[in-house]
Amino acid sequence: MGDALGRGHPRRGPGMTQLADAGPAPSPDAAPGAERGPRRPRAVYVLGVVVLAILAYLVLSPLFYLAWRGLTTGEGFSLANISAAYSVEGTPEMLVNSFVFAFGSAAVSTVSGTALAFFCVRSNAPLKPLLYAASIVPLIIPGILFTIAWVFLLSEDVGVINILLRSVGLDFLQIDAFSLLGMALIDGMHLSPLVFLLMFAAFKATDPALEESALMSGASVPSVIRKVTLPLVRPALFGAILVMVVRGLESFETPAVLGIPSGNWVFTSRIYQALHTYPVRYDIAAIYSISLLLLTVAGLLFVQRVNRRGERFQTISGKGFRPRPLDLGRWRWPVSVLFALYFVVVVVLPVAILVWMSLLPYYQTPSIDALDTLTLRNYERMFDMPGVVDAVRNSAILAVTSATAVMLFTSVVAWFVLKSRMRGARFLETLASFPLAMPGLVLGVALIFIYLRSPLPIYGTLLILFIAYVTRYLPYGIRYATSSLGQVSAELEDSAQMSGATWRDTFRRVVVPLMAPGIVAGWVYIVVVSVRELSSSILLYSQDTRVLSVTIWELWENGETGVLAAVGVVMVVALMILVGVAYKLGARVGVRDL
Amino acid sequence: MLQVDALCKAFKEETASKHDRVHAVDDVTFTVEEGQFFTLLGPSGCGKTTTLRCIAGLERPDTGEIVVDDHVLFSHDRRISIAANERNLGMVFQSYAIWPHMNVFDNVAFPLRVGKRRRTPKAEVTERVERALNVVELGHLAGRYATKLSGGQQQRLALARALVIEPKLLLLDEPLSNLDAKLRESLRFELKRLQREQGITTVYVTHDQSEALSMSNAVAVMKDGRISQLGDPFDIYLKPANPFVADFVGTTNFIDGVVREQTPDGWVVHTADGPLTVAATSGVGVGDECVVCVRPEHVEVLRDDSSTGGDNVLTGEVQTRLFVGEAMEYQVRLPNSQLQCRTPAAARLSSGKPVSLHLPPAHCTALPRPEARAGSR
Amino acid sequence: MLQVDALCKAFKEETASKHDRVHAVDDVTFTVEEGQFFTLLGPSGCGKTTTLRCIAGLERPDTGEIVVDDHVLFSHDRRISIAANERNLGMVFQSYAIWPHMNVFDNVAFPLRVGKRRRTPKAEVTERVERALNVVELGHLAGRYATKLSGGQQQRLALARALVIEPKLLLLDEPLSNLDAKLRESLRFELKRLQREQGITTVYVTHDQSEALSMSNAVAVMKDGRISQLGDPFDIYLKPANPFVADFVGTTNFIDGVVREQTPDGWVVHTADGPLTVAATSGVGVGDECVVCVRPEHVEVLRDDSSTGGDNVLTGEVQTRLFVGEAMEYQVRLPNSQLQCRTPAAARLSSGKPVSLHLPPAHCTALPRPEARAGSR
Amino acid sequence: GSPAGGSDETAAGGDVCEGSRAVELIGETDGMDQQERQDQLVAEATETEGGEVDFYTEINDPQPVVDAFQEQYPDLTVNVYRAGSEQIRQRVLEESAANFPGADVVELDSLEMSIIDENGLLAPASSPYIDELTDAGKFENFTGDRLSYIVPVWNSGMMSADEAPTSLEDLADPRFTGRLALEGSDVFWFAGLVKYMESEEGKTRDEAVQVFRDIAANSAITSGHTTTTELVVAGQYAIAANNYIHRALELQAAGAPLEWAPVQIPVVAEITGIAVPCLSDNPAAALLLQDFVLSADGGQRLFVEEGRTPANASLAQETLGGETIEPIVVDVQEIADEYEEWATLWDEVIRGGGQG
Ligand SMILES: Nc1ncnc2c1ncn2[C@@H]1O[C@H](COP(=O)(O)OP(=O)(O)OP(=O)(O)O)[C@@H](O)[C@H]1O
Ligand SMILES: Nc1ncnc2c1ncn2[C@@H]1O[C@H](COP(=O)(O)OP(=O)(O)OP(=O)(O)O)[C@@H](O)[C@H]1O
Ligand SMILES: [Mg+2]
Ligand SMILES: [Mg+2]
Repeated sequence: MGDALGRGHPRRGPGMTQLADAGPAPSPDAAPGAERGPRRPRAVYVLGVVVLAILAYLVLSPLFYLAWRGLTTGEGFSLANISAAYSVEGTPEMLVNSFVFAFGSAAVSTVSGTALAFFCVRSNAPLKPLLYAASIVPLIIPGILFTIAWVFLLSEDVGVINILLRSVGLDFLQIDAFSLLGMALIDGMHLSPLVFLLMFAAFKATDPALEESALMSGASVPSVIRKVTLPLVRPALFGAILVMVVRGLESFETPAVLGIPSGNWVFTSRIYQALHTYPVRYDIAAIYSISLLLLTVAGLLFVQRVNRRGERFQTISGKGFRPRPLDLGRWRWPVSVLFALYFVVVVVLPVAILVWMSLLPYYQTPSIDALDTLTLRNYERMFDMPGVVDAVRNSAILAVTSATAVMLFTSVVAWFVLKSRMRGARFLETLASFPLAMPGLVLGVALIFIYLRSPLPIYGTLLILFIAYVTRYLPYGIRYATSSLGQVSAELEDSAQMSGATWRDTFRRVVVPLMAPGIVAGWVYIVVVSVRELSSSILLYSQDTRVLSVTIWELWENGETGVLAAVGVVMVVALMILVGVAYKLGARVGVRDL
Repeated sequence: MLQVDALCKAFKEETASKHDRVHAVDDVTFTVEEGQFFTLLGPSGCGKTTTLRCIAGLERPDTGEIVVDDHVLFSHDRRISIAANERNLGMVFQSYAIWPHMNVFDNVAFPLRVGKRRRTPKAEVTERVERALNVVELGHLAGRYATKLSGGQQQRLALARALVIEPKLLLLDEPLSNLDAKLRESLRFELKRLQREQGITTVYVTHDQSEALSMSNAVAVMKDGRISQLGDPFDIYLKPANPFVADFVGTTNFIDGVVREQTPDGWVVHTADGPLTVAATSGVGVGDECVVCVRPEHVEVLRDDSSTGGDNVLTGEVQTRLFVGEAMEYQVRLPNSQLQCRTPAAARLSSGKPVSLHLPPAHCTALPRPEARAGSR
Repeated sequence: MLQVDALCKAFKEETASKHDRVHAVDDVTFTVEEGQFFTLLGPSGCGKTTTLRCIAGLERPDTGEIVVDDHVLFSHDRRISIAANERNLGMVFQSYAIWPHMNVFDNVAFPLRVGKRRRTPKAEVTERVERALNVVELGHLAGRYATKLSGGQQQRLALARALVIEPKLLLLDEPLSNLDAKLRESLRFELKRLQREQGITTVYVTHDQSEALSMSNAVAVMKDGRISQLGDPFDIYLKPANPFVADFVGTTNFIDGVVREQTPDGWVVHTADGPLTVAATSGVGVGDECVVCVRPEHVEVLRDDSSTGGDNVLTGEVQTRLFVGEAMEYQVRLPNSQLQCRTPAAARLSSGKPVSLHLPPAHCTALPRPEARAGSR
Repeated sequence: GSPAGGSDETAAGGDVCEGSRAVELIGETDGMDQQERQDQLVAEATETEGGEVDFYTEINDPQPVVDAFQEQYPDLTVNVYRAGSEQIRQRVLEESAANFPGADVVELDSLEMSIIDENGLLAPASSPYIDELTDAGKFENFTGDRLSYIVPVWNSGMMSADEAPTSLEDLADPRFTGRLALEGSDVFWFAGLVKYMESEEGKTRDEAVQVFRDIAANSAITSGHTTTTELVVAGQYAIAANNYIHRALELQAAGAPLEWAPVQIPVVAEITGIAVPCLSDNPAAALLLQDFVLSADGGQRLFVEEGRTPANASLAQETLGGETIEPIVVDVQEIADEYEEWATLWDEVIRGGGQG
């Protein structure tokens, strides 16, 4: 240090020593690249390394296992599995179907989720609470129930909606659930809450002045939305689309229930089959998920590329930022009617079917006769079931802790990705997105593999489930975190620094509160989906760590659809309350609405 | 052209008691004639921006009426409220509100690519945008992203975007506050030219008195949401209706006194520092308490060694001096008060020097004494 | 106290050719003494903000060195770069950068609740915040959310936040641009007081010449990233080093001419409108082409009916007049040029009137003729 | 070594069972009389083992069995892990590969069980109750404890009994077009029936498969037995070719308009097996539990009460609602060995279907 300062520099006052104590001034010949920016004191580097280590551990360990399984046969490394996976008859059609389905359902969920979020956050549309409910409820209904409920609503013969449409002579509006269109529609509606929550956070951060100035330029409300509002939330939007497409490619509840009967085989029905056949073809499943992984990475690179000029999306500024709804003018009522309709279709009908199912000993098409058989037995059964209390408790603990952990962790990761200006920080985002392509079952197997060999007593405890959930939901967390942090203008952090705030102060008191809408939305999403998480839970739970989703699965396996529907109804009610509370609390943290 | 009638707008205040309301605009009424340049002037937080936003249709007034060219844009009683994008007004936002996801050119071209102007031919768009950019001297930055502009460049961009529409009514909210004097001047000139050549009516918000006075056909001085005085610049400056306006529009010296008698030359006011003759009064008669107002630049500074005594001459000593470019400002201590005066920069007096001040009666006005002079902001 | 040495900062320009760079700050060097009030003055986009951000540590300079109080904050050669939050400076951002999720009080209290000042006792926080808020006249809005403030109130909030720290070095980026003259004045006064009483050194960015001249101990006039002249306010105003400074710092008339001879009174310059005697020159000798600079307020306007002819008297006619509050500004057309002059408001001349102008030699300066006077911004 | 799981598994293999206490214990107790065996096992379970037993099972509702067992042996506690066959199998394989003593008793589909068996992880089948079971349930290293009969079921509101299929081939009849559902994961059923047709009806493999091709072409392929039966109840399909009999009976009992008549079509019974892994660290308690499940007045009786078909030969008939069903005998081991071929074939068959 001394030589560094001494060399040929006449100015060398008492301050120098002090400076040397302060630290961050490496000698010039020591590590040329080590010191890159004034904004990155060493502590932040340490944190960065810790974050990277945790992330790599969580993500790469199962991934290596996966790759190893995919690329080895009994005899060692081999590409045989790849050809086995892709040489199945009908692969091209399946691929086409898959993409049609994935993009179709992504389109449905993106459009509906974005529209809902926009009108919920940024407009003065009446009936906002309805929109809000409409947006979250489908997330809460267990997937298989949602799909079944929709079969009962939309199937050609017994579908309530189709029967209604026929009776009023609107046959041409019928949509068959058992078709690619129906599949995309139903799956899209089921997944739209994910988009809704993402966009909800993004729209919260839009500076209304930008829309107002577009209005003053004479733009109509639709073109304001198209040319200003949406481009400004592009990172969130593209992120959402990416997640939706990948999810669509790997979702199998809908393709299985609706696709196979109609002959619409999709790619993931193959993974599903590979995983649900005897003996399970983990190797092939692994190949499929590696393909999916490559696709995810490609998609993510694309998203990162379109979003690369981050400052163009920074809308929470420190000057004149004043959140307020946009006056829809004459669009107010038409929009509201449209969304009331959506509400009826996506929330009221499926939930009604759910309630209906829960009140019947077996399913009957709604009719007067059926009313005689109504019974509350299913609810009694539900409360009598042994272990339900424990399962609810475990699920609650896991949901809350893993959602909290994921959101806190991904917020930090997002900060590194977007704000640290560290080289290669983008890679963290890619890394955190990997689990998106990993089927839950495979993740479960990988975790068993790892923790059976770990000296730490993690196997068979809640902790292993916690690790599984955190890993599985990292990709969602990172999307929520990056898209909301991307909208926070850098100068707000600058001004905190100028106030003398350390990194921690800045992060805790400025960054996190400003990201609050995204953090809360992500938290809500993870809480809800982790209550439903089955595919890795079922491998990892044990007597003491039963979770609710296993109970749900058992009910389904046992054909107790009535009780299951009852559970679904109770979940909808309970989680709605939780979500409500979360938002009430969340609203205290961030920028206040007007 | 523009009539604003009994406009009121209050905001909810969410502190302690729930029912507090901030009366941002409180019964504001004014008329702007076709082609006029109308200025809203007032201290920070007095409701200028809110008034402008109400006219623009971005804020929904609580009561009142806004009429442009016989079109009712808003009327509380008649339940009319035209949407902002249908009012066809141009506006510069105080916070600029330029779109970070577009470059400079696209920001300015936007108004020509949407709404009713959607069909503007491409060549015309280019030409008009370039013209607007040149006016604000940003022509060479057309391709740069808006986020990479300096503060002043952003403000000019906001101005260009409003100018490119050439609207009938232009609403400008402190459009030049971040610009240097040279640029301000050339843009003021440009604004005036547009106004004259295209008959654009302008409502201008500024905190800069000299800007307000030099550019406007009419000025409304606002205070706490209300219009304190409305008139042409000369009236506002030379015949302020109340001490608030006198004080706000340029610096003014206030000397407390009582009106003693009316003479052919005007009124005689007795002050603690001696009797003063004033040529004009407003709202005070003989026997009333009053304040005598005189502007610093009207006070003649006589070196004390020259003639002393005489009518309306007070003596004191220089306390501080301030160099403001084209002039020197002095604070002069009188026995019982303090006066500010301004002289050409060349005539330098140093602190502590005794001086005589001549207050020409023609430039002295007696106004009613305000209860509490310091208005809350 | 503050030494800035050979500071350079260029930004990548991402238009067309990839390798374009904007040299926002280009070899800037200056020193600010302890307790001084130093002003950066310059046209929009000249690099003032960037310089300030480099000092603050928010922007990483390409080369150069920044030293405060013998602490090297940044040195490219020595690879030193102290983090912004460890430099212990106060700053007001041109874009305010106030936190929208906090109320007014919390915004100001923030610096006292984080970092090294974290342990400030609660009572002291309250007291200091309230004091800072009162200085900027926002005391009554302490509980209001930052998003609900008017533009000027936001700016004052930003100022209060910087003042509350009472740092050794205060960086102010156009902190008063959205405030009215009264408030500006009282805040300027407050800033001066702080500077004097607490010995705070201030680097002040402004576009307002009179502010720069009246408040500063030293002024650096910047242009295109470089310092064009550095000196005390009198020098800058009265002895500009080049026409750019002369033009920029207050309005100046330029009359093209050639220096013909040196006389005991000064130099004689021949111009198209007649010979002029100037008392001072800078960088030109006999025979050189030059411009004669004279400030509008130094031009004496003589009604044409009074004496004509005489030394340094030009005749012309009034073209336009502009009322700027404490004065009238006239554009006067001469046979071959145009002059601007400023007289007390009371003396009114109407357009078209013939006038004679006296240019006192003492106020005329001959400067080298610039190649292209209109600098790009 | 290679990791556990997957088709290429040849896991830790025989050495797991070598020196295993479970195998030893089975040797010791083999041939003992019932009471003696029970006493020794209880003594060892409570004294040396700690009184716990880990039970991995796919029984729908294991609670009655567990409760009854714990009532009989109050000193023993059963920890249940309930999951699907694949998951149990996978978990057992992974645990064994890591030498982790997880399961003490496993109970899962015989196909999956045979994978575990192939990996040499199971102790020999041993129980005094094996003799009471149907022949179909007897294996070397595990024992069938439950059967799931697969039958066609129709919605009586949409189809009358005289429309009922008269034979397997009859399902291809046009009267079912658009009304018939075929569950698409039933490889075992398919294989069983094809083999049956080959051996009993003298058809060639191709002819037998063609029967299924015709059926598939006439039906909508569904996924999941529960869903399929549910959709028949709801009226989405009039009839489904392959359903679990116990589901139909349950729904019938609840009043659903369901009917089934298996008699004309050969019935395949899926077998669920029970076994004690060599790695078990509570082998005594494990054997007790296994004995309990297999005993007529223990688990077998409870299965009947739950509406499931036990492997106990005499109890089985009680569960079939008065029908007499003689399931066809299927060689589980053989199908397990050839599974991949069967799966591919079946896949191809149903891919020809799709009458949505
Ligand atoms: N991030 C950036 N990328 C590219 N160019 C930039 C960037 N930031 C600033 N510039 C350019 O650098 C120049 C100097 O900018 P700076 O903000 O320092 O100007 P300024 O003197 O503060 O001007 P103003 O008075 O308008 O605020 C400007 O031309 C600006 O457009
Ligand atoms: N949304 C709001 N909620 C509550 N109070 C508000 C809101 N908007 C403005 N105000 C308050 O209303 C008053 C008037 O605000 P306005 O923005 O019109 O002031 P202004 O005259 O433009 O001031 P400036 O010159 O500082 O911009 C201010 O006191 C401000 O704090
Ligand atoms: Mg304002
Ligand atoms: Mg700037």
